[in-house]
Amino acid sequence: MSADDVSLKRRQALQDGPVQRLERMMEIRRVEESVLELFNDGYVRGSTHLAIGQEAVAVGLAAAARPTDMVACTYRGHGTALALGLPPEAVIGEICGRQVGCTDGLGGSMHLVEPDVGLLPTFAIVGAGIPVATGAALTAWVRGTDDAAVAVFGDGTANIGAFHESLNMAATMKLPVVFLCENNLYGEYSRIDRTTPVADIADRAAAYAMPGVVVDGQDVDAVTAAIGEALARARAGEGPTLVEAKTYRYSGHSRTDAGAYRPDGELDQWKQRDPIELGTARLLESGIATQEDVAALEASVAERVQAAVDIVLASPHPDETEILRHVLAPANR
Amino acid sequence: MSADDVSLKRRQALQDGPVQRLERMMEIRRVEESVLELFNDGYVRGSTHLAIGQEAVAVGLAAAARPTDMVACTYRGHGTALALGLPPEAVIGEICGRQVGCTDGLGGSMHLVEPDVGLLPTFAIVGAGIPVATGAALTAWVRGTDDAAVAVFGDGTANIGAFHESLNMAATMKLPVVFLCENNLYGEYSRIDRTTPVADIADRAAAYAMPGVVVDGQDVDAVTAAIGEALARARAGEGPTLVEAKTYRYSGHSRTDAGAYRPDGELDQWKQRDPIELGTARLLESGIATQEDVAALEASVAERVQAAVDIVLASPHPDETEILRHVLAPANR
Amino acid sequence: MTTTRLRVRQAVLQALHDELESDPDVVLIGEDIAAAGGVFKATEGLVDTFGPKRVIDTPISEMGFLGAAVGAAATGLKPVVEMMFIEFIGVALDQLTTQAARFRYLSRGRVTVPLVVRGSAGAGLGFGAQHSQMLDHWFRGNAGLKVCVVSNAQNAYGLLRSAIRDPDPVVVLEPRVLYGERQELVVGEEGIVPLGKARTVREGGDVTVVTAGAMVPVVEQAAALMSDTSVEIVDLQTLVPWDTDTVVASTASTGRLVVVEEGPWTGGWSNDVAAHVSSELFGRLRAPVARVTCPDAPIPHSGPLEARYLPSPEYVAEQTTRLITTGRAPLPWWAEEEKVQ
Amino acid sequence: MTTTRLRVRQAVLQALHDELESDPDVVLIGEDIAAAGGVFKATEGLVDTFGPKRVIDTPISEMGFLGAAVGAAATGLKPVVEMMFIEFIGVALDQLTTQAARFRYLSRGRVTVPLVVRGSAGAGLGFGAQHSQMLDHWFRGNAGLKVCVVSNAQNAYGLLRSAIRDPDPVVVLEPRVLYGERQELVVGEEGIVPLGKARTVREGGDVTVVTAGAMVPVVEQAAALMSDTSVEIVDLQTLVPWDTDTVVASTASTGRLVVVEEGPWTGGWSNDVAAHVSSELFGRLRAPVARVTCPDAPIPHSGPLEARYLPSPEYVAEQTTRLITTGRAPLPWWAEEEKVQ
Ligand SMILES: Cc1ncc(C[n+]2csc(CCOP(=O)(O)OP(=O)(O)O)c2C)c(N)n1
Ligand SMILES: Cc1ncc(C[n+]2csc(CCOP(=O)(O)OP(=O)(O)O)c2C)c(N)n1
Ligand SMILES: [Mg+2]
Ligand SMILES: [Mg+2]
Repeated sequence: MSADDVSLKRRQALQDGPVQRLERMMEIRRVEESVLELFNDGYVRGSTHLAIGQEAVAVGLAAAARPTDMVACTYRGHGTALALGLPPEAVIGEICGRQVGCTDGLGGSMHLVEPDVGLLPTFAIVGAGIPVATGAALTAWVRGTDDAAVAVFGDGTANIGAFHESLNMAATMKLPVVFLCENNLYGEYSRIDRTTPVADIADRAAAYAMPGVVVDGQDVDAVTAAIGEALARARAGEGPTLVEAKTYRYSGHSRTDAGAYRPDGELDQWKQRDPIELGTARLLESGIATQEDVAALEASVAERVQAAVDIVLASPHPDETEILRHVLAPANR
Repeated sequence: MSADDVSLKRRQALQDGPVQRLERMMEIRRVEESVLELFNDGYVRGSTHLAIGQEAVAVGLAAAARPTDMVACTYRGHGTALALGLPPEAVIGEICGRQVGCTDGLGGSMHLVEPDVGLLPTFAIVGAGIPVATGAALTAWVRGTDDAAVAVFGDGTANIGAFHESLNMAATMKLPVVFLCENNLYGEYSRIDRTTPVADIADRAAAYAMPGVVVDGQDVDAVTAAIGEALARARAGEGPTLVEAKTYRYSGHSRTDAGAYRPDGELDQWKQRDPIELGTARLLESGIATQEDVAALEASVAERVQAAVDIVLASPHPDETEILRHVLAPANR
Repeated sequence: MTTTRLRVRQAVLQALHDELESDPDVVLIGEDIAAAGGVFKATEGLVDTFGPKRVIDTPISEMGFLGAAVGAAATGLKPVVEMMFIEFIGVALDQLTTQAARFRYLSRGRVTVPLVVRGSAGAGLGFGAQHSQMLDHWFRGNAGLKVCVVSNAQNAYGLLRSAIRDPDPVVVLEPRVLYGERQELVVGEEGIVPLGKARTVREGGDVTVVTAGAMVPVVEQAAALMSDTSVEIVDLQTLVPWDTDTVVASTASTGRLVVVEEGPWTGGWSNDVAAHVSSELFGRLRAPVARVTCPDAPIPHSGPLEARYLPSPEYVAEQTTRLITTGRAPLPWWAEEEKVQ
Repeated sequence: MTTTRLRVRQAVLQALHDELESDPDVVLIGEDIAAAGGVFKATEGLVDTFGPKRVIDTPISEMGFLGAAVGAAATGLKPVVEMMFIEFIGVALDQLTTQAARFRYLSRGRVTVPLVVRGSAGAGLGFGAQHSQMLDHWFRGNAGLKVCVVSNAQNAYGLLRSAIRDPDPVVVLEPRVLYGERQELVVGEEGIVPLGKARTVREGGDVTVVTAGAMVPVVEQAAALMSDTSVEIVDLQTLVPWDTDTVVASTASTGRLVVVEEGPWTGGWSNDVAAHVSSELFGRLRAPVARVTCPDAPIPHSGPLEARYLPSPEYVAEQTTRLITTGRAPLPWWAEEEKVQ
C-alpha cells in the first residue's frame, strides 16, 4: 500500500461515522502535542504553528469535501493535513525534516502536501492559497467536472489583497470554491478588533454578492454541514460561499509565542467549548459510544501517534542530493 | 510668479464661485480635445487617457479639498491636475514630453505632479495610489494636523487588492482619507458588470464599517458637497469615507481605443447629462450668467488653451543630461 | 515546412492558437484578452474559436488571476497568463516566484505548475517610467523559473510554444517595441524554438556580441555600421537557463565579448554573462568583457531622452570599436558625462 | 565615544530608538511591532516610549502598509517599515520599486521618499523555502533604491541609522541567523556607518574575499581554516551602490578575488562584482574571479540539507584554496555532483 493509498483510506474513514471523526480530532490534538514535545526536545527547526482547539474545523472540512476537491491550506496546517488523510508520520516526519515526511523533509512544518487527498502544497505566505484555490476551482469550471475547491485561511488573512481579489473573481465567474475562514480571533499577536473593523468576516461576502455564513467552529457536525452546503452550491454552479468558522487556538501563534496578549479568562472560556469534549459529549449523549469506547479511542490514538513519532525519529534526514532534485522537471534541469 | 504660485492661484480661483468652476470644466474639456489633436498630429508618444465627460468629478474634488490635502490620482489625471491647479501648459507640455511640462517632460501623460496644490505624482499602476493616499492621511494623523488626503481611482480598480487593504487599514485607524471612486462604468474595455458582482462600489464600504456614498458625478455641485462632507468627517477624526461618483468617459480607454464595446446609445444617453451642459444650464437658470457670459467664457478658455499649446510646441525637449538628474538626492548619486 | 509572413504580435497569436488547438488543457487568462482581443491584440479572435472557458477575461486583479493560474496549473491545466505590461506583476510577484516556482520542490514532483506568463516589456514607445522596464531581474534569481525574451516573429512563435509545453513555469518577455515587426517565419512543429538555446544571428571573427530581445535588431544595425569589423551576434533567447556553451564557444573563437542588454547597468543578466565568460576564458581573451546597457535611471518619457537612454546602434558600434581598438572596456556614456562634470 | 555590548537585534532596536528620539518625523510601521514588540523583538518597548503614533501596528496588508509608508514619506515623515520576513514584500513589491523609487524622478526632486524597509532575510534556521531567501535581486536592478545588508551589531546599528537619515528609499536586509550575535559596538553619532562603503574586515595579501551579511562570519571562519593563506576580507555592507573602489583596490593588491554570496548561483550580486573586477583588472589578475554561492534551488528545511545548501567555512576555504593552487575557478559542488552522475 503506497503512502497515498494510506491517506485515501484514512480520508474515507471519516465517512464511516461520528466516532471516526472524533477519533481524528483526538489524533490531531495528540499529534500537535507531540510536535510541541519534539520541539522542546530540539527535534524541530524553524517555525511550527499549532492548531490545538481548531480540530473541528479541520475534520469538518475533511468530512464534507471529497478527496478530489482541492484544498489550499496554510502553515497552520498539521490538523487539516491529518484530517484530509495524511498519516501522522508523514506530518510529524515533515516537521522534523526527515525522509519519512510528506515532502521528504525538504518543506518543513509550513509545507505539507498530498495531492491524492486534495492537499495542495500548504502556503507559508499569508493569503497566497486563496487565489490558488480559486484556480483549482477554475480547472473544474473549465473541465465541467463537479469538483470544487476550498481555500482555508485565518481571520487576519481577510485583510490581505488576495482575499479581496479572489472572492471578487470567484463571485464574478461563479467558480466552485468555498472560502473557509478559520476565525480564531488572532492574527499573530493581534486581536481581530485591532485590525478589522467588522465583527464577522462573513459580512464581507456582501461586497461580492456572495453568501456569507457563520458557523460554530467548535462543533464538527455544524462545520461539516455548513461546508457541505457551500460545496453543494459550488457543485451546482451557484458560485462561491464565504464560510466563517468561529474557533480558537489554545497555544500562541507559533512555537515561541506564549500568547500573553490574550485577555485573562479568554482561553478558559473557549476551553469550555472544546471541540473534542463537545464531540465526546454528543456521542455519549446519543448513546453512540460509551465512556469505555472513548477511553479506548484515546488510548489507540495515543499509541498510533507514539508509533509515528518512533518511525519519525528512526527515519534519516534526506540525502544531500535531494537539494537538487525536483527544482525543475528531470529533462529540464 | 513661480509655476507653483500659478497653480495655487488657479486652485484658489475655484473658491470664487460657480462660474470659475464651470470655466475650469470647460478648460479641462478643451485641453483634452487639444491633447487628442496633438496626438493625431504626432506630438504625443506613449499612452494618453482622456477624461472627457468626467470634468465635474475633477472640479468638484478640487473645489472641496484644500491645497494642503494630498491627492493620489491616476493616469487618467489630466482633468484632475488642471482642476487642482496645474496650468494647461504644464499638463500639455508633460504629455508632449517638453521641458515646460510639470516633470520637465520626463514623466509623460501618466505622470503629472504638483505638490504645492496637493497633487502627488500620478499613478500608472492600477490601485497604487490608494495606499499612498492612505499614507498621506497617516502623516496628518501622526502630526495631528487637520489635513486630509484623497485617493482617486476607477471602478475597475475597486477589484484590486490595494483597494481592500487600504480601506481596511484606514477604517481601523480612522485615518483622514477620502476614497473617491470615479465609476465611469468601464475598466479598459470591460463593462463593470463583467468584472464586479455588485452594482454600487459604494456598497463595499460596509465591509470596512465605513460610510459609502453614491453621488451624481455629472453634477459638480453634488460632487463638491459629497466630497466636502467626507473631508469634514475625515478632519473631525471620524475616519474615511468611500465616495462613488457615477460618471462616464466619452472617449475610449486610451488613445488607441474607439470604445466599440459600448452598447449602442449609451454614450448618447450620458451626453444628455453632460457635466458642462448641466453646469451651464444651472448658471443660466439661476441667473448667475447669461448666454453671452458663457460664450465669452468658452472663447477665453479656447484662447488660453491654444496659447498653452503654442507654448508647448515652442518648448524644447529636455536636455539629455536630465536622464541622470533626480534619480537620487544630489549628494547621494 | 510551413512558412508565413507575420508580425511579432501575430506570431504570438498564432502560437497561442496552435497550442490551444493541439492541447485542450491550454487556457488563456488575463485582462481584456477575450472579448477585446488584448490590448496588444495578441489574443484577437481566440475567444470566438475556443470559447470563454479557454480564453478568460478577468477583473483587474493580478494577484487573483495569476494565483488562479497557478492553482489551475497545479490541477492540470496549462494556463498562459497575459501580463499586459510586465510591471503589473509587481503587485503579484509572490504567486510566481514564491508559489509557482516552489510547488514542484515542495511536493517532490507531485504537484507541478506548467504555467506561462507572457508580458509585454521594455522601452522605446514613450510609455514612461512605470510601463517600460524589462524586469527580468525579478525572475532570474529564482530557481524553478525559466525566463525567455523574444526578438523576432520566429522566436515569438517558437519560444512561446516551447514555454507552453514546458512542465515548469516560464516567463516570456515580449518587447513591445517589436510587436509590429514583420518576418517570414516557420510555423507548426518545425517552428518551435527550444528553451535554453541561443541563436547565432550572424557569424564573425573579431568580436562576439551577446544580446537579447529588442537589442538584437539594434546590434544587427550596429554590426552593419562597423564595416571593418567582423561581428558575431548571439541572441540568447532564453535568459534562464542561458546557453553558456554557445556564448563561451563563440567568445573563445573571437577572443572578445560585448554584452548588450536592455536594462540598467546594475543587477542585469549581462553581469552573469560577463562574470561567467571572464572566468571560463580567463587568460584567453583579447580584451575584457564589455557591457553595454542603459544607465541606472528610471526610463524617461520624452522622445529624445528615451532614445538616449536605450543603447542605439551607433552607441553599440562605438563601444565595440573602442573595446577592440583600446583593448580596454570603454566607459559607458553616463560615466563619461560624470567625468566631464 | 560610547560603546556597549549588544546583540544584533538589540542594535537594531537601539538604532530605531536613537532615530525616533532625535527626529520626530521618524515613525515605525509594521505587523505586531508595537504592542508585541516585533516577531524578532527588534522594536520591543518602543511603543511605550514613543507612543502609538510613532510605532504603528498594522493589519496583515503588506501592500497597504508599505504603500502607506510611501505616502507618509512623500508627505514628510520618515517611515521605517518592518517586513517581518523579506519574502512578504512579494505581495507588495510594486510600492517600493515602481512607486517609491520613482517619485523623486517623476517630480524632479519635489516629492521624495525617505523610506526604510527593514526585512529579516536569509537561511540557516530551518524556516524553509518561503521564509529563507535574501531576495536582494528584487531590489538591485532598480534605480532610485539603495540596498544594504547587515553582518554584525555595529553595522546593524550604523547602517540603519544612515538609512533612516538618507533622503531616498533604502532596503536594509538583516540576516535572521545573526540576530542573536553579540558584539561590543559604538553607538551614537560615531557608530553610524555610511551607506556605499565597504569594510575591510581583515587584511591579507594572497586573496581578496568579498562578501556580505551572514557570509561574513562564515568567511572569517574560512580564513581561519586557511592557515597558510593570507586572506583579505571585504564586507560590502551596501549592495547598491556597492563600493567598487575598495573592492578593486583590494583585488589589485592581492591579485585574486573570491566573491562569497548567500544567494543562488544565477542572478546574484556576486555576478556584478565579478563582472566589474574582471573587466577593471583585466590582465592584472593572477586567477579568474571565483564565485561561491548557493545552488539554484529552493532552500530546503531539513537541517543537514540547509547546512549543505549554504556555503560553509570549509567549502569557502576549499574553493578559495583550489582557486589559488590551480589558478582556475573551481566548479561549485553541485556541478561536481552533476559531473559524477
Ligand atoms: C504576506 C505575509 N505577511 C505576514 C506573514 C506573517 N504571518 C504569518 S501567520 C500570520 C498571522 C495570520 O493570521 P490569521 O490569518 O488569523 O491566521 P492564524 O495564524 O490565526 O491561523 C502572519 C502575520 C506572512 N506569512 N505572510
Ligand atoms: C496593476 C495594473 N493592472 C492593469 C493595468 C492596466 N490598466 C490601466 S488602466 C486600467 C483600467 C482601470 O479601470 P478603472 O479603474 O475603471 O479606471 P478608468 O481607466 O476607467 O479611469 C487597466 C486595467 C495597470 N495599469 N496596472
Ligand atoms: Mg487567526
Ligand atoms: Mg473605469
